[in-house]
Amino acid sequence: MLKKIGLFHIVPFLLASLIFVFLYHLFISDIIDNHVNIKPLKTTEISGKQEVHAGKYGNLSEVDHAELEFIASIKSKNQLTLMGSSEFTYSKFTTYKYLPAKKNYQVLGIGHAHHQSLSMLIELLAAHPENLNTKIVFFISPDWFNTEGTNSKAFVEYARPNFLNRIINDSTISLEYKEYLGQYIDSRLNEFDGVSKSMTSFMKIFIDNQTNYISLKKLKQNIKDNFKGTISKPIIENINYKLNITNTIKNSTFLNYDSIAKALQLKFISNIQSNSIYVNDNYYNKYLSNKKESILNQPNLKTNEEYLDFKLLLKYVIERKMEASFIILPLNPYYYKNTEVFLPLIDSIKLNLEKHDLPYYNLYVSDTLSYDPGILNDVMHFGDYGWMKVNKYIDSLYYGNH
Amino acid sequence: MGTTKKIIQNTLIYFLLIIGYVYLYVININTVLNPSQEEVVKSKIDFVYQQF
Amino acid sequence: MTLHDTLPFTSVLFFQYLLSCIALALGIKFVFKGKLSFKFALAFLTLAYIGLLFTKPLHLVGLILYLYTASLSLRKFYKSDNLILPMLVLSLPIFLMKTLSIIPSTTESTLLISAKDIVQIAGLSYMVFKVISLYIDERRSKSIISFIDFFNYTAFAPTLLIGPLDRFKRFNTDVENGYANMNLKMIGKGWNNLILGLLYKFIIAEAIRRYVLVNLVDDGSLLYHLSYMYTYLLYLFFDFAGYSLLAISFGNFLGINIPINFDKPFLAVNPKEFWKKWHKTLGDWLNDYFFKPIFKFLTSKKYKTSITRQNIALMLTFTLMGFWNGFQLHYIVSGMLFGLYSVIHNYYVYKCKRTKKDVVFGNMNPKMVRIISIFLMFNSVAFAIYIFSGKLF
Amino acid sequence: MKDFLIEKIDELAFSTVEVDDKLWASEILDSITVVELAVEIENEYNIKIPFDEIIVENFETVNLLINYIKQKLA
Repeated sequence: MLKKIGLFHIVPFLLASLIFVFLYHLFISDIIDNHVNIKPLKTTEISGKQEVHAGKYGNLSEVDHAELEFIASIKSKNQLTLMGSSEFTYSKFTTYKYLPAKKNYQVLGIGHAHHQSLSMLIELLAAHPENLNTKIVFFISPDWFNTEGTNSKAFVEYARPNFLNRIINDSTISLEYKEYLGQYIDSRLNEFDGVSKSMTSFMKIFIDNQTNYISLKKLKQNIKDNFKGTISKPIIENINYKLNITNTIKNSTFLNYDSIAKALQLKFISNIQSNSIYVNDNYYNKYLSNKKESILNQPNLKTNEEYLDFKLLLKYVIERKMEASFIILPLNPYYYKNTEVFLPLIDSIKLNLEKHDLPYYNLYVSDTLSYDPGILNDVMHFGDYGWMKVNKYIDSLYYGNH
Repeated sequence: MGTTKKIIQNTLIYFLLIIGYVYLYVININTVLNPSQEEVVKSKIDFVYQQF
Repeated sequence: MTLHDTLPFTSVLFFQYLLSCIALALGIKFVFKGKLSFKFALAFLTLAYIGLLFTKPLHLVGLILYLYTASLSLRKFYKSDNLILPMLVLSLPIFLMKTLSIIPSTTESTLLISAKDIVQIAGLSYMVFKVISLYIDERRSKSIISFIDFFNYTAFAPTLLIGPLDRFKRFNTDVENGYANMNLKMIGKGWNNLILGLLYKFIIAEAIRRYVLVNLVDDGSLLYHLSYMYTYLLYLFFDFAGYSLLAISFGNFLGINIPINFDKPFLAVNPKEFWKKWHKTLGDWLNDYFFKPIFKFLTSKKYKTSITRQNIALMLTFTLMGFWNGFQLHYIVSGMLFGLYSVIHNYYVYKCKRTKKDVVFGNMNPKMVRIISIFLMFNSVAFAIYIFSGKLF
Repeated sequence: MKDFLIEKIDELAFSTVEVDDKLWASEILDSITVVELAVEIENEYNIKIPFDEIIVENFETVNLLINYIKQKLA
């Protein structure tokens, strides 16, 4: 029996390994040597002048200067950066349009649907040298917590190559964040069309720190390390932004937020023909005519990926002493029949914020009685009335006006 | 005769297993061959942005 | 993170689970001298898989309980020889699952979503087929099958998802033999199957998928569709055959001889031979529990002529196979296409036997005939599998 | 009984067999002809053969088949 195993398995295995090693030295190492020349760490300088003081970018990949304007906005002490998701519409009452237009404040919004905690964290990490004390507002959609965290498509829209390079090369950023990103990339590896060197480096940090079991991944990493350092020690260029920050002059027009808001609310309600759940007709006919109600899944605060992302984001915000505030959006309780299942989550978020004296504006309600019609345009996105309430809050919080 | 054939067959299987494992799961051969390729990574997930 | 998210052979975790199973079983065999009976050890390990790793543990246990209760009650209260009712009762979960899965999502109500969630269980179709064969084979046996035997057979982790479809009698003989079957010979056999299975599924199939299949550019040209057709066939074969080999291999390690599922299918010369080489256990199942009863019924009733009866039964069998894969049009058409191949071949054989000469090839050199047959069969299969893939419609 | 079976097999499968020839392994019978043979036997001896008994174990040789039928008749 032993003879048989030796003959049919051990001998062939050794033979095969020999052939592999032989071929490797014959061809593969040459290919690697020829294609990879070890370069010293190179720093690319990106310089520019800040030009945008209002409006929003859906993501950071669709236009070239979005990346730059984002960093500038974080760097600027006079500009407020808003981070949110699908409530960032083109309405003229959105904060990033309304406050610049009426008060000449500098406000820039970043995000569209699926821009969630992890993406926000990555953007802020990429602006690590610029983000100390920055003024920033986060718009938290409860709906995020019914997703499986940030999806890979949204990830690549915000985790730009320059950003990832910058984070990996910045030794002042705590390894905890890098490891977390590595774990994210590792868990969704199948969803990416290839991996960049910086993504590989994040994964390596995550894998290297795994000590709990004999890991196949670790073994792989060791083999990789033997591949002449091409993968394991990638040459990732450093990115340095040289930005010229510009300012606008505020004007102090008095705005009666409440009366404008009230008018918008009445207009919204009177315009609805199709339903009595306070959803605008377009949206209702397009999405809800077949599905008149929905239920939410109660997020498990111990395992919910989005919640873990959010907690880490919060940790970083605190660590960098940002002048941050948080807007918690409601869900339309006429449509979502069990909005109360989100209360533990909302309470937990509130508690975390209060512990660190971070201001927040909670609009979440768990029943139809306390719901203020018109806050939302549909089932989860701010209407103009809702935006006006937010505008008032932000104006008083950051600019001291009432 | 059968023995030689079996040894050759198993050598081939082990060889393909080793080389396949290294190429498919250990290194990303595309990065080795084209290290200067664009750093932009795309997601394979096609996501329809709902509503907006 | 990966708990309740691990289907058989999809992640490292499953392999770790199987290795622990083998280690544990060997441990009980040698250290505790088999103090715990193999049957219970196996049930415990399977339960551990379902409880810790399977996607929907409660749903699966519910399904098994339903199938067990249904087959017991049928055995007790249903004495007729007509097996249509029992088969319908046992395959009710499949009907529910396949019907619900084709309801378009635009009309989804919360009720429908939860109904879908309840009946969509990975491995359900295979499980139901296993239980039908168990019920039919054992319905007249003297002793009633104990739940633990039933559970071990239906939920055996390596074959849970997509077969091979084992038979109860065969499976249980090995289980009864217990630790004695976990010998060097079986381990050697398992190892041979393991290396081949790993090569097929994780190297060849993965390389085809990664470097060919996903890189094909759909420009709508005939060339694209042809290359997709052949690539997909090869991919499907290596993936599926590799999966089957891995299942067989881990069965071997645990002392269970799971029947072989794929055996050089592309060398088949006709549909009949093809189904003995490609997904053999499903072919056998359909033959034993679907084709035979239908054909026997038609023959007893002397419905039309013999050849018509044969062809009707063949066509029905393969159409059923299509429906079994899913109620989507492409599955059904592909099943009917396979039926058509078998009908054509059957008619050809019938003609040859009748006239005592080869009506198509005449006196051609047998080697040549063989090559042509293999070529024809391969391409017909490629086309039917291409329809199956759902690429065309 | 033997003659009847051999004759029927000849009629259905177009080949003449001996009592101990392996009908299944040598592909003389297949799932089609074996069912047809079973129905012929049912009609001839007035017995019922459930489809799940039309299996190799009962039908592999003419001798086995004779045993099976006798058992059914008893």
